[in-house]
Formats: sequence, structure tokens, C-alpha cells
Amino acid sequence: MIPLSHYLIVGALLFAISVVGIFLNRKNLVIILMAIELLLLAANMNFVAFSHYLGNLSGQVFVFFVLTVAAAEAAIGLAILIVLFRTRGSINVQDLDRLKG
Amino acid sequence: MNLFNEHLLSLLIWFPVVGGILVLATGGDRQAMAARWLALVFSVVTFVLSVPLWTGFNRSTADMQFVERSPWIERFHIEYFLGVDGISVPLVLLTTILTIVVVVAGWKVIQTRVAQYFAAFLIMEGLMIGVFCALDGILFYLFWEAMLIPMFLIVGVWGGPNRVYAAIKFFLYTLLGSLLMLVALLYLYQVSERSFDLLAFHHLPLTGGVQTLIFLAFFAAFAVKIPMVPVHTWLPDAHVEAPTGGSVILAAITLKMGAYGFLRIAMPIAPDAAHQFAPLVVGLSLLAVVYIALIALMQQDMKKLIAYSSISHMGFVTLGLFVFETRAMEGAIVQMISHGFVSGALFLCVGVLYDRLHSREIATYGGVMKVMPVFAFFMVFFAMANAGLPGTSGFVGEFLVILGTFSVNAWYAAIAALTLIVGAAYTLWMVKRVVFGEINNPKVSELKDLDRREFGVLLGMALGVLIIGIWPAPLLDVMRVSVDQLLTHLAVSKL
Amino acid sequence: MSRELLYLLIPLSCLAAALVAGFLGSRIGRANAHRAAIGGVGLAFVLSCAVAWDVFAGNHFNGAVYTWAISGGTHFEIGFLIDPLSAVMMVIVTFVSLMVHIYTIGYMAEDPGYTRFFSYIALFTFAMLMLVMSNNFLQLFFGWEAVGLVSYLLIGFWYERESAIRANMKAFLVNRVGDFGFLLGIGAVLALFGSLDYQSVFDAAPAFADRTAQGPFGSEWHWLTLICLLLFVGAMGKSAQVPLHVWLPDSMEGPTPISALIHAATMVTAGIFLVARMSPLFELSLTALSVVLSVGALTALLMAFVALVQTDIKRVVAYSTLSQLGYMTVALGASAYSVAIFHLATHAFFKALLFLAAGSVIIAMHHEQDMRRMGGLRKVMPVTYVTCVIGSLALAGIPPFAGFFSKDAIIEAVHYSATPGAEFAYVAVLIGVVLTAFYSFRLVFMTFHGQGRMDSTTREHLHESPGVVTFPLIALAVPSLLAGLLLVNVTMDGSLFGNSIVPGGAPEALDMTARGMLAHAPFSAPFWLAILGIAGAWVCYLWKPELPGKVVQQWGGIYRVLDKKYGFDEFYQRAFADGARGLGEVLSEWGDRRLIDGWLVNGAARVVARTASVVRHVQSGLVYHYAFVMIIGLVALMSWFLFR
Amino acid sequence: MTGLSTHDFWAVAPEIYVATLACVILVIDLYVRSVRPCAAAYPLTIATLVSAGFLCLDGLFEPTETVLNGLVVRDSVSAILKSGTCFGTAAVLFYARDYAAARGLWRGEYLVLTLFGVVGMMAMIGAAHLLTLYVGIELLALCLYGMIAMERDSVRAAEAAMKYFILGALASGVLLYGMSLLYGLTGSLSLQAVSGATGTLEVNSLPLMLAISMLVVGLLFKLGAVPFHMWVPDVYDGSATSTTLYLSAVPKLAAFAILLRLLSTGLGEWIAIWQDMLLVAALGSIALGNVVAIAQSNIKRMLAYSTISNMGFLLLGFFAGTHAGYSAAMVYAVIYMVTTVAAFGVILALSRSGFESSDLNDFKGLNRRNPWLALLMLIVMFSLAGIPPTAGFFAKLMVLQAAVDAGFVAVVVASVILAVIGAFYYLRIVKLMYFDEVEEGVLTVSAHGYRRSMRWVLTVNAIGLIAVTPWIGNVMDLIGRSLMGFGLS
Amino acid sequence: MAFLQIVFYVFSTVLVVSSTLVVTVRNPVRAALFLVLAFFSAACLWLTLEAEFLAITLVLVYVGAVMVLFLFVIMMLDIDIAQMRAGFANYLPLGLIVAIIMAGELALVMLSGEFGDVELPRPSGHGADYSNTAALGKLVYTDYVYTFELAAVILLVAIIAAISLTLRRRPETRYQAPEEQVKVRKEDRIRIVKLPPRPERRS
Repeated sequence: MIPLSHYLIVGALLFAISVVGIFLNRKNLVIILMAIELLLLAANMNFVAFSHYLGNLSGQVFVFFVLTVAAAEAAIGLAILIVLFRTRGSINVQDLDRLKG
Repeated sequence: MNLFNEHLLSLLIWFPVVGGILVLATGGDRQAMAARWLALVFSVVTFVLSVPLWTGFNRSTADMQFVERSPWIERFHIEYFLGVDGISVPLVLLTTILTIVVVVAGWKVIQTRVAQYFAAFLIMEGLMIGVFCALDGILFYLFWEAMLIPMFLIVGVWGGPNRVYAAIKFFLYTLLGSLLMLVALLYLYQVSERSFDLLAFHHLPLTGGVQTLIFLAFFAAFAVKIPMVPVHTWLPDAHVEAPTGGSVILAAITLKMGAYGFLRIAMPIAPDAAHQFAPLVVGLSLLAVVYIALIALMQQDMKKLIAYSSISHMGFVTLGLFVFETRAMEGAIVQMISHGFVSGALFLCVGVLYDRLHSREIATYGGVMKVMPVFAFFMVFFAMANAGLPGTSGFVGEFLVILGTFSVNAWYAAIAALTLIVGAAYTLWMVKRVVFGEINNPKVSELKDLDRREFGVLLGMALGVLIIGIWPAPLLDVMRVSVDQLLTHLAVSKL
Repeated sequence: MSRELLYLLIPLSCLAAALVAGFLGSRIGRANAHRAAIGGVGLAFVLSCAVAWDVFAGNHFNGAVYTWAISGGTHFEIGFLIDPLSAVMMVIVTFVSLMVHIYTIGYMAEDPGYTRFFSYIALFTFAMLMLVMSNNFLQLFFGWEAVGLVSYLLIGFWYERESAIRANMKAFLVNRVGDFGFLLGIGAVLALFGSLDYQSVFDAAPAFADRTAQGPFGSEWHWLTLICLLLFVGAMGKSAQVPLHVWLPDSMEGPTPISALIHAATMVTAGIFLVARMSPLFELSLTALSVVLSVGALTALLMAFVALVQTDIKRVVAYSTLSQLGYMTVALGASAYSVAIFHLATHAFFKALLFLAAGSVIIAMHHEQDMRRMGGLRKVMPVTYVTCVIGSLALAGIPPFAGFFSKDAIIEAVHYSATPGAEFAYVAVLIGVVLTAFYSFRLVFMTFHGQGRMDSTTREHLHESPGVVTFPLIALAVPSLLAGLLLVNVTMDGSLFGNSIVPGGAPEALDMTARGMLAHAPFSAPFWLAILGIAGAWVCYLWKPELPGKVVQQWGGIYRVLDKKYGFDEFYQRAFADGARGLGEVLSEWGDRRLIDGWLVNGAARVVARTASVVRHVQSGLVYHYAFVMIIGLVALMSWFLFR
Repeated sequence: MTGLSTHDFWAVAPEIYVATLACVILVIDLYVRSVRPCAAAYPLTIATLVSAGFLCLDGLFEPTETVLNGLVVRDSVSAILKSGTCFGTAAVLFYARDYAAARGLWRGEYLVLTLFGVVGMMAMIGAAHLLTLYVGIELLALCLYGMIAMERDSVRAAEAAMKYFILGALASGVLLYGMSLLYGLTGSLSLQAVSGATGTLEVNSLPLMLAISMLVVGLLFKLGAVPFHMWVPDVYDGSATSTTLYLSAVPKLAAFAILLRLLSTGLGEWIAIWQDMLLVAALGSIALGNVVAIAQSNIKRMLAYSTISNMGFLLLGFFAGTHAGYSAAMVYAVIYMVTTVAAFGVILALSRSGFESSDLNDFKGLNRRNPWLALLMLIVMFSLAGIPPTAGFFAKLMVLQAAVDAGFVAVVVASVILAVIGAFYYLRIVKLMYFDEVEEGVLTVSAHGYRRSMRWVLTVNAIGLIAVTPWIGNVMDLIGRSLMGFGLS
Repeated sequence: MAFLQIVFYVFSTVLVVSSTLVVTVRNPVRAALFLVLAFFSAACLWLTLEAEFLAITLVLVYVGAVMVLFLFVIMMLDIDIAQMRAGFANYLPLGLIVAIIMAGELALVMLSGEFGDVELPRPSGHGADYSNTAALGKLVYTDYVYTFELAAVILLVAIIAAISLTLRRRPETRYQAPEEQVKVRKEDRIRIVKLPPRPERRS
């Protein structure tokens, strides 16, 4: 039987990968948006695993909402990306440096 | 009449504040004359209102009088608690008198933002009276800090070329000290089972370590305000840059708030710590007397010189407070009042010159006596009062402090008495270079003597100085019982 | 009229005169101003005489006028002690003052500050009267400082002269050094006795004679010695004793009338008066007396030497004053208080006279003060000449002039004194006699005899001074001639001062009556020494005028020391004035500006500002940095929980 | 599963009301076109917010109850905070109007997003369940992303939106991860149930600590506390001032609410775990905010750092975990909101089309140009600095008192020293307005360059900070009473 | 239950690898595709946890909608791939260290405490008529109806925001308005202004 912790470790790895993806990324913002999706997936993985382990459906309900939110987030994130691209002409992360100090 | 007496202190605090707001409402400089007159009326009426405080004061009790007490922030047991005793009454009167002086002194000099100028002073008057009357810790703190705002503006808006630095330095210096005081008050609130009653704090049992910390916190606030060496450097800057009225109020009243804080708060709350730190405070006071006097000697700027002299004189006050001797303490309080008049008057004198030539440099002047004999008379008179000449108020305080100190420790007294020499040295050297001598500057030869307004103001100050100098008994009578009671309180250890 | 009112009226009439002349002077005109002043002081003089009469009829008074303040259980009062000592002082003060007032009308006639001057000297009279009439230390100190103030104002009367305003500041500050001790003395008195009232202090003093205080390094001090020494420091300042004498010669920058009044006759003797007043205390401390004696002897001797080389006519008289003050102090040290006051009285007359005479000469010489440009004035100014000679004879101690009696009494008192140091003092005063006679007559000879050395225009305008000037000269010449003769008996038998001064003075063995002293004079050393001095002056300045030059060449080193007044001035200037300023400069620059403001205050601000400008670069604007910081924060939290 | 009654829905009536009307406004705005933008939408929005504000107050001081199957709690705290949110937002929109109109932001969608944001905040405030909390947070966050980016021609706004989006998503990811762990540990998502699981868990259980620290990280991010503050200055700076005003002021109430719900209601028993974190964050925020603000030359950025330090103070009250501390923090949040609204109100009043008035130098000589605005700004600045007699002082007073009471005197001393540093930059604004003269070339704004009604509202807003002093006790009392059920003692 | 274990390990490996590739590959299109793979693997993992509805939703919503959106945007923006590698290597070590620390610590936590040695319950426990979808639906529409409504609002917000951000009426584009042109009158075209004589001010 697969222990709970294995699912959790998969979640943790996803979490770590996505986080690293966010701060290590020197490429374009799209990747960061994807990393964010992965981040949410990591949490979802936990929720589903716990839900199963606890025999309690609220975890799955939570995941359901997270998925909704993630979709909405993706939509808005991409919309902002487009706005940014229109004004700035680039979606390079390193070009995002007008505001500082 | 009874109702009047019961709310006299509130009236004294809020009447000028309301006056200030009204003055502010006169608006731009087009109605400058209205602002001036309104300010004058309000300051004079406030003074008149403060007279019953003196006449109706019961000199035979150390209890608080004219007490007003009502709950304010019940959740924190903060009360609107006012009252005066023999120590605060003279200070309140000093405030009301000097505000009139300041208003009159600023009559013509201030030509821009007139309403704001006078409003700031009136509001500050109310707040300063509040400091001297508040018996609730937070109320006290409120007035104490709120006063910074108008003073900050006065220095910054109407001040000299380096006013920004001076104003900010003044503000931050004071703020740092006062915030530590706030922490101490909060701590006391906790220890005292939830009360901010300053009088109750007096009887709060506190252990030695706690007293030490609390005393240090208060010390930070009051020492900065007085100011004591080495936290005095805001004062020369602020005094120099402030407009004449600002310098007068700063020197005459706000410095006293620090000493008043020691008397009303720091010492009675932490008597053992006060005794414990007495050598330090006395040491700093003596340092102020000598070190600052030497520095004053070297100043090229009249206002700076007087500012340093203020520090030196306030050293006498702290010395008098911390030898725990009746005469010394009474002397210190008299010195507070006297210094209000003397240094205020000296700043007015410098102001008179500054208004004419726009220079505070000693080197600009010389031979002023030739063209401004009346002014020279006043200047020499106040200089002598500053040097502590008998017959002037400056003498009374120094005399009593030295006498009182001598009976405690002759060496302290000996060092303090050095002020007779050094104090005279820097004051007279300035007088020599400004008032006497030949006229080297052609501009000086065109100076006009005092006009009627300036004459009246200086005459008033001179009378104050003389009356206290020749007959200080009434002043001492007012404070005697309170001081005795305080010393009795201080003599009993809380441990 | 009650006595108290009478007493009160004496100083207050002077004060009123001062106020009228000072504040209304410009309105009421010069003549009215001097009338008011003279009227006030004249009234005071008359009343003082009446009071003196009353006192010698046995009516003493000691009482308060009003309570100045009550503090710490002590009543500080303003009050009067009217006894023979104060009565004598009052008469002297008001008389000399009146004379000076009158003299001033002539002397200051041309001066624009005429009314101011009258105001000052009337105020001075008021202050001096308050000083001598006081019955307590507080008021004494008040008068003490007030005379100092007026002295300051008067020395700097010609405020446009740099030298004058330097001198007045110097005078004030040196006096303050004395006052420093004085004030501490008062503090000590209060601490020991709990009162500042003379009578209660004197009454209590014997009981405290053995009370000691812990001094530094484990030494033990008698409280009374301490008090007396501290008070004597005050006296040294005011009475210009070495080493606090430096202000007095410089004070000659003031107009001559005040040199006469303040810096010769009255104010400078306040120190003598003080010690005499405090005689019940000083009597209880032999140490203090010894110090007094030594200081006095030193002053008498050293200053007399300096007087020898002065060329400024007023300075000669000034150094002579210093020397004579030394004599008085010596007398005090020898416990001969009444003798000191006696000398004080006679000295007041003849020294005022000498100053006024010098002033008269100066008027005639159009404010030329250098004796080397004078000479032969005898013929032009007979009145001045005669009065000046009388004054000089009195000063030199030639019988039967006033100075003879008082000075002889001092010398005898010292001779027989048991105070430690009396031997030295005796020698000093004896040498002083020769020197005094020498420099007094040097002045007379250089000024009035020989050839005129002034330029021709001055010579043509020489004339005797007007009546208002000569009248005071004559009026002062009379007591200079007679005061000794009249007073010596009553002084010596103790009937003059009664118990207002602790008895003491000449030993009983000596015949200290006028007749006895006159008879004894030709067989005593002082007389012949004085003659020797006069003869020496005659030799040097009339018979062989080239002799002084040779002496100076021969003894150049000594001359220079004397000419530099032993270097006191220079030393004080360097050590104290420049020292304090230098120290102030250093402290101001390094202490306040650099250390406190530069390092601590602005340094803190700089540190904050620098931190801010560094830390703000963490806010790089790059989103992955932001994310990185957040993650680091998270990882740090996790690690902390894992490994704590 | 329980049936739901009207009573349950009455508890969320304000949310429903606002959300419904937001939809209505959205539709109306599409059809009502006139010369002025939002001619119909704007008054409707204001009316909605004001009426919702009053609606929220219904049931104030009724006993606390959990409704909607444990999703929402209905208590006095939420009544006050929701009401404050509505009124605050109304004020924000009122101030923002001219500014936003001048920049083409004044569109129906902008208002609708604002309203939905309010719904999100109200959801956060009333949350009794992790899910409500999360959904509320996300709703607000999405509205804010949209609003910031809505200034479409501005590079800065787009950049700000992107940064906010990325970091916000990261933070909510972390928060979510923490929630999942908490769920796994306690088997429940309801805060009540979470705190009920106290006994079954060891205090030093690593997963619990991790869960709590992740939750705290998420919360600290929302507050903008160090070290999760990096978004604050950039977002404040880059957004249009009207948006900055909205996102800097109003959400602080909701942020306080989730802090309270999560840490006090949910994790109150594990205070030992989160207390130190909050303490470090509080001191760090006060230090960093105050210090770095000094180096700023842009007032929006400066206020951003000021926000960071103020949130530090809020946490300082909070971390003690006492009732007094919570009251202090809540009073702080309310007063902070009012003050910030006034501060940005002045900035907005000074701004013109094409002129941002966001540089500090734009304030030079304001006292000459417009003394009244200068006075108002002065009051606001002193209130932010915590100088009496302004409300800001009392806020700080309460916070410090709570911390002292809890025995953290040293912390308090450190924070007041840092507050002195902070006072400097507030003073600098006063200095610019009062001490300096107008610089040549700076656009001068006349006294009546802004709407008269705005002048009045601003006056009430700013003067209120002083005028409230005599009654400040009542405010404290009200809030203290509302928090009756919270806190250790 | 070896099969389940095999499924688990296979899909989790695929999941981890593909998500690593998502954040590391150069080409965003590939990244998107790897993301699809990751989501797909995750869905499979969820199936092993009996979360059938969510697994299907994940595939439908993400693989079907969100990823398409991503790809659409990537294509639309036409991003230059070549410039995107700069600086990556410099930060790699530090980033890796942090990542490893974090992953290690997380794993440590997951293996300790309450989660340490817990075996998941056997699958089943539910009858054949059990529908995960129905159970979830019941919960969502009853217990969680409030949050469900809020989620709806979120979606609405996303719609409004996305549209208002991206819908763009280009101001520079000029349109004809024929009805206006037809209705035009003289007064609209010409305005007669009376100019009072104004003396010129010379400075």
C-alpha cells in the first residue's frame, strides 16, 4: 500500500519545483504563470491525498474551488500579460524593473 | 463664580486653543491686522483669566487645587484630570504672561502667514498650560507631544536659514525622549493596576530595578527637554533658527517643562532611583554650568550664545532639584521662572537688533549704545540679570541653589558657583562687543532706538525681573508647601 | 520721624536721585539732573551725620525692613544694622560722594554722558550705603555686587574706548572671582549657622569654634577658618589684594571722579569693612588672620614698588591705593580692626583728595595724564598744588597729617602682633613707608616742580581749575589734615567703635594718643623712613634728574619686572582669558560640534540614511528577487522550526 | 448537512446585496451612456456602498453565531469591519473620481471590480472556514489585479499588476499549501473545528508548525509585512493613485480580520508557534519600513513603506494574543485606514490630468498655494507618525500598551526608537509643505482646483483625526466590546 | 496492490520530471505541453485516490481549456525564444540549493509527526452506486453553497477583468458615422465668434 507520505512528498516536490520555477526563472512570464499553476497543483495534491486518507470529502470540495480559482487566475494573469506586452513590448522577466528602490 | 473656579484650568487650556483656531480662520495675510488684534485679545484675556489662579490659590496646602476630574477614555482609565499646586501655578502664569509678550513682539516683524504664526502661539499656549496642569499620564503626554507640532512649524516656517535642520532636529530629539517616557507611563499603568493617575503613581510601590528603568525613561524625555548635557545640541540650533517669539517661548517655557517633569513625575515616582542617579544628574548639571559656559564664551552668534547660556542656567535648575534640599529646590523653581523672563528678554533684545540689521553675528555690531541708548540700557540690564546680579531675578535662583547645595555638598556648590565667573564672562563679553565699543559698521550708525512697542515689551520683562529680584517672597510662598511636601515624599524610600 | 524711616531714607534718597538723573535726565536737563543727584546725596550726607550723632549718643539699631524671602526655614531679610562702624562708614561714604558729585560738575562739564554719570554715582552711593548698613550677609552681598555693577558701568563710562571696556570687564570678572569665594562663604555661614543675620551668627560663632569639616586628602578644616578664608577671598577681590589686584590699576580708565570715589575712597575699602565687620569670626581663626596678614603685607610691599615706576599720574595714585589697602589688610591681620578702619577713614580723605587733585591737573592738561609731560604746575595751579601736597604728606605719614596716625598705629600694631607672619609684615610695612614717601613726592615733584615739559599750546592754556573743582579739594584737604588728630584718641581707646568691632589693636603698653604719638614720632623708625623717602624723591627728581635714568639702566631687569607689574596681567590673560577661550573653542568644536552633533546626532542620522539607501537596493525591481526573498523567509522559518 | 434558513442568508445579506447590485450596475453602465463616464454607475455605486455600510451594522452586538454550515461567522467584529470596508470604499471612490476620470479609468468595470472587491473583503471578514477565507482572498486579489492593470496605457501599472499577480499567487499558493496541511492534521476546514483539535495534536509537531508557518506567511504577505513586503512599494508606486488608495487602505481591515479569524479563532491555542513569527515580522516591518521610507522621493512609495511600518505596529498589537492586543490592532487598522484614505485624498486632490503630484517635491510650498490642504495633510502626517492629539497617536498608544501589558517592554522600546526614525519622513512632508517655497516650473494648483464637495469630505476626514480625540474612548470601547470573545485574557 | 503502486510511482515520476521540465525548458510551447503532461499525470494520481471527478475536471479544465489559453497567448505574443536563457546559469546553483533545502525539509516534515507512517486506507469502502461526482455535487450545492456563489463571482470577475483588460477600442482608428453626416447643419460647421478688440500687451 502506498503510504500517505508518498503522496505528500510528491506534493512537496511539486511545491519546491514550482517555487524554484518562480524565482529562478529569467525567461518569460508565461513560464512563471505555469509555475503558479503547478504550485496550486501541489496544494491540490495534498488536499486530495488528505481527503482520501481522512475519508472526508471537504478536501475534494476545496480542490474543486481551487481549480476554479486557478482558472480565473490564469485568465487574469494572461490578460495582464497581454497588457504588459502591449505597453512594454516584452514579457521578459528581467525587463520588469521600472519600479524599484 | 464657583463654576468658574471649577473649570478655570480647562478654560485656561482651551480658551487660547480656540482663540488660535479663530485666528487661523482669519485666513490670509490680507486680514493680518485682524489676526494680530485677535491674538492679542485672546492672549490678554487668557492672562486675565490666569490671575485668579494666583489670587485664589490656597498657599497653605500641598494638595492639588482647581481640580477637574472626569473620565475620558474609560477603557484605559484615562481621565481628564487637571489640577495645580504651588509648583505649577507660577509656571502657568509665566506662560500666560510670556504669550502676551510674544504676541506683541511679533506684531510687526511677522509679515507673512501672520494668522498662522499667531495661531501657532496661541495653540501652543493652551498646550503648555495643559502640560503644567495635567495630572493624568496620558493627558500630560498628549499636551507634551502636541506642543511639538506648533513649535516645529514656528521654527520651520518663520525661522532662519538653517531652520529645516533645526526644526527637524528639535522634533526628533524630543520625540525620542518622549516616546521612552510613554513606554514608562504604559509600564506604570500596568503596574498600578490600570491607572494613569500621576498622583497615584507617586505612591506606587516599585522595586529598585524597576525604578531605575522608569527613571531612565523619564530622564530621557526630560533631560532632552531641559536640556542637559550631552543631549543639548538641539537647543542652540532651534533657538538660533527660530523667530524671536519662538526662541522666547522655547527658552522661557518649553525648557521648564523638562524640569517640571522631573518635579512632578520622575522624582516622586521613582524617588530611590532619583537618589541613586542624583550624582549623575548633579554631575551633568555641573558639567552644564562649566562646559557649556565655556562653549558659550566662544559663540559668534548672539542667539547661540544666549541659547548656551540657557543650557547652563538650566543646569542650575537640575542641580537644585537633585540635591534634595528645600532651598535648592525652591531656588531651582525660582530659577525656572526667572530664566523665563531673563532669557526671554535677551532673545527679545537680539530680536530687536535682528529686525533692524538681519544679523545675529556679534561681529556685525559694536557701539550700539551710541545710537540706541535705551536699548543698550535694557540689554545691559538683562545681561546683568543673566549673570545673576543681586536685585534681579537671576540672582535669587542661583543664590538659593548655591546655598542649598552648599549645605549638602560644598564641592558641588563650589563648582556651581563658578558660574559667577564664567556666566559673567560670556554675557559681558557679548555685551562688550555688541553694546559698547566704537561703531565699526556704518549700518549700525543708522540704527533707530526702540519704538514704543518694543520698549513696552522690554519694560514689562524688566519689571518682572526686578520684582522677582527684589521681593521673591510671594513667589516662594506659593511653592513652599508643595516643595516641602515633595521633599518629604522624596525622603521616604519606596523600597 | 521714626529711626527706621530715617535709615531707609538715606539710601533711598540716593536711589531716587539716581533714578531721576538716569531716566529723566534727558527731559529735565543737565543742571536739574545734577541738582537732583547732589540734592539726594547731600540729604543722605546730612542724615548720615544725624545718624552718626545719634549712634554715638548710644542708639544702636538692628532690625529688618522687609522679608526678602523665606526658604527652607530661613528668613532672608533686608535690614539695617546701625552701629558705630556703619555710622562711620556712612559718613565717609556720603561725604566723599558728595564732594565727588560737586567736583563732577566741573570735571564732566563737557561730557555728553553728563546725566548718566550723575545717575551712576548716585546709584553707587545707594549701593555702598546698602552694603555698609546691612545687618545680614544677603544684603551685604547685594550691595557688594551692586557696587561692582556700578564700578563696571563707570569704568566703561567712555564706552567707545576699547581700553575702557576692556578694563571694566576685567574689573567685573576679577571681582567675580572674589565674589565666588564670598558667595561660598555665605553658603558656608548658612550651612553652619542656619542664619545669615550678623548678630545671630556672631552670637553663635564661639560655640562653633571647634567644629571641623572634612577637607580633601583627609585634611581637617575648622569651619570658621573656612568661612573666614572664603569671605576674605571676596574681600581680596573688592579690596584688590594680591593676586586679585589686577583690575584696580586698569580701572583708571574711568573718569577721575570715580577713581576718587570708588577706586580709592569707598568701594575698594569694602573688603576692609567686611573683615572688620566679621571681626568676631576672624578673631576665632588664627589661620585666617595669618593669611590676611600675609596677603596684606605682600600687597603693601609689591604694589608700592610698582608705583615707583609708573608715569601715568593716576596710576601712581592707583598703585599707592593698592599699597595702602595692603596696609589696612595688614592691620586686620594683626587683629587691629579699628586701626584698619581708622586708616580706611583717613585714607578715604587723602586719597580722594589726591585723585581729585590729579583730576584737576588732568583737566588743566587737557586730559594728558603722563607725568613726563608735566612739571612746574605749582605756579599756575596753586590750590591744586597745596591740596596735593597736603594729601601727599598725609599719604607719606608725616605728622601731624591724618595718614601719620593711622599708619603709625598699623606699624605699631604689627610690631606687637602675635599673628603668625607678623615679622615679615613688619618689615614689609616699614619698607613700604620709604617707598610711599618716595613715590608720593615723585608725583608732586614731577608734576608741580621743575620745568614744564608740556607742549606750548597746552602751556598757554594752563589755568587753575574752577571753583566746583577746587572746592572739594579744599573740603577734603581739611580732614586729610585733621582727621587723624581728631580721631586717633577715640579710635585707640575703643570708644569710637564700641563693640561693633572686636576690640584689639595697639598693645596697651604703647601710648596711642595723639599727643603720645606726636611726641614719639621723632624717635621712631617710620618717621625717618618717610623723610628718607621724600629726600630720595627730591634727589632723584629735582636735584639730579638724570639719576633715575641711570638707575633704570643699571637695574634694567628689576625695572622691567616692575614695569610689567610682575607679569600678573600677562599671566592672567594667557592662562585664564585666552585659556578659557581656547578651551571653549576646543570644546565647542570637538565636544559639541564634532562629537555630539557630528558623531552621535548627525552620525545616527547618517547611519540611518545610509542604511536606507543601501537597503532600498534590495528592492531591485526584479520580481524573481522578490520571490526569492519570500522563499528565503519561508525556508528560514521552516529551518528554524526544524532545527531549533 | 443541515438545512439553510433565511437567517443564514441574512448573515451574508450585505455580500449578496453588494454582489447583486454590482451586476446590476455592470449592466446599467453598458446601456446608460452619457457625456460623463459612469454618470449612472457612480452614484449607484456610492449609494450601494453607503447603504451596504448601514446594512452591515444590523445586528451589531448580537450574540456571535456561525451560519451557513459553519462557513460564515456573524459577530460584532464583522459588522464593524464590513461596515468600515463599505464606507471606506465609498470614500475612496469619492476621492478617486476626478483623478480616475482624467486617466480614462473611470469606467463601469472599474467600479464593478471595486464592488466585487468589497464582496471579497466582506467574505474574508466573515470567514469562519478556510474555504471562505481562501475564496474571499482570491476574489479580492483578482479584483485588485484587474483594477491595477486597468490603466492600460501605463507601463508602470502593467508592471505593478504583473508583480502583484505573481507574488500574490505565490503567497496564496503557500497559504493554500498550509491550509492543506492543516486540513490533513485536523481533518477539518472549519476554524472552529481546527481549534477544537487542540488536544489531539502535539504542540511541537513538525507538520503543524509547518502548516502554521505557511499560513502566517500567507497572511503576512497580505499585510505586507517583512519579509513578504516586497510587492508593496512597487504596487503602490505603479498603480494609478486612485487604485493605490483603494488597495492600500481598505483591505487592511480585511487583512486584520483574517489574521484574527485564522490566528485567534483557528490557531489561538498554538500561539506559542506563531507569536515569535509575528514578533520578528513586526519588528522587521517597523525597522525596514521606517528606514527605507527615508530614502524615497516619491510620496506613493514613501507611503508604501509607511504602510509596511504601520502594519508592523498592527502586528505588534496582535502578536501578544491578548484581548487588549486584538482591540489595539483593530483600532489601529481602522484608524490607519481613515488616515491613509485622507493622505491619498490629498494627493488625489492635488493631482491633475497629466500631473501626478506623486513626487515629494510637488508638495513644496503647498502652504502657500493652498493652506487648507496643507493643514489637512499636516494632520494626516502627524497622525501617521503617531503624534498626539491625532487619532494615530491613540492607535499607537493602544498597541504599545497591549505589548507592554503582555510583558514585551524591550520590544516596545525598540519599536518606539524606530518610530522616531519614521517620524522623520512624515516631518519631511510637512517641511516641504510649510518650510519650502514653490519651485519654479512645478505646476501650481489653485485653491479650487478640485471639487468643492471633495474639499468638504477631505476636511471631515482629516479634521476628524483630531476631532475624534474627546470621543476616542468610545471608539476604543466599541471595538473592544466587539472583540469580547477573542484573546487570551 | 502492486499495480496501484506501480501506477503511483510511474505517474509520480512522470509528474515530477515533466514539471521540472516545465520550469526549465527553453521553449514556452514545450513548457506548456509538459504542463499538460504534468496535469495529466496528476489526474492519474488522483484517480488512485478515488477522486474521479476532480481527476476528470483537471483534465477537462486544464488540459482542455487553460492550457489552450496558454498556448494561444504564447502563439499570439510570438515570443523570441533565443534571448531567454541569459542569466539562468548564474543563479542556478543558489536556486538549486534553496530548492533542495526546501524540498528536503518538506519531505522531512512529511515523513515525521502525524504523517510519518500512515498507510492510506484501502480503496473501496464505497458501494458500486457511489458516485464521487454526486457526493461532491451534493456538498457543493448545500454545505458550500455560499462559497460556490463566491466562486461564481470570481469567475465573473475574471471575465470582466480579462475583457476589460484586453478588449481594446483603438482610439486612433477612425470610424464613419453616416447618420451624423446626414444630419449635419450649417450651424454645426460654422461658428461665428465676436472678438472684442484686445490691446496687445507688451512686456
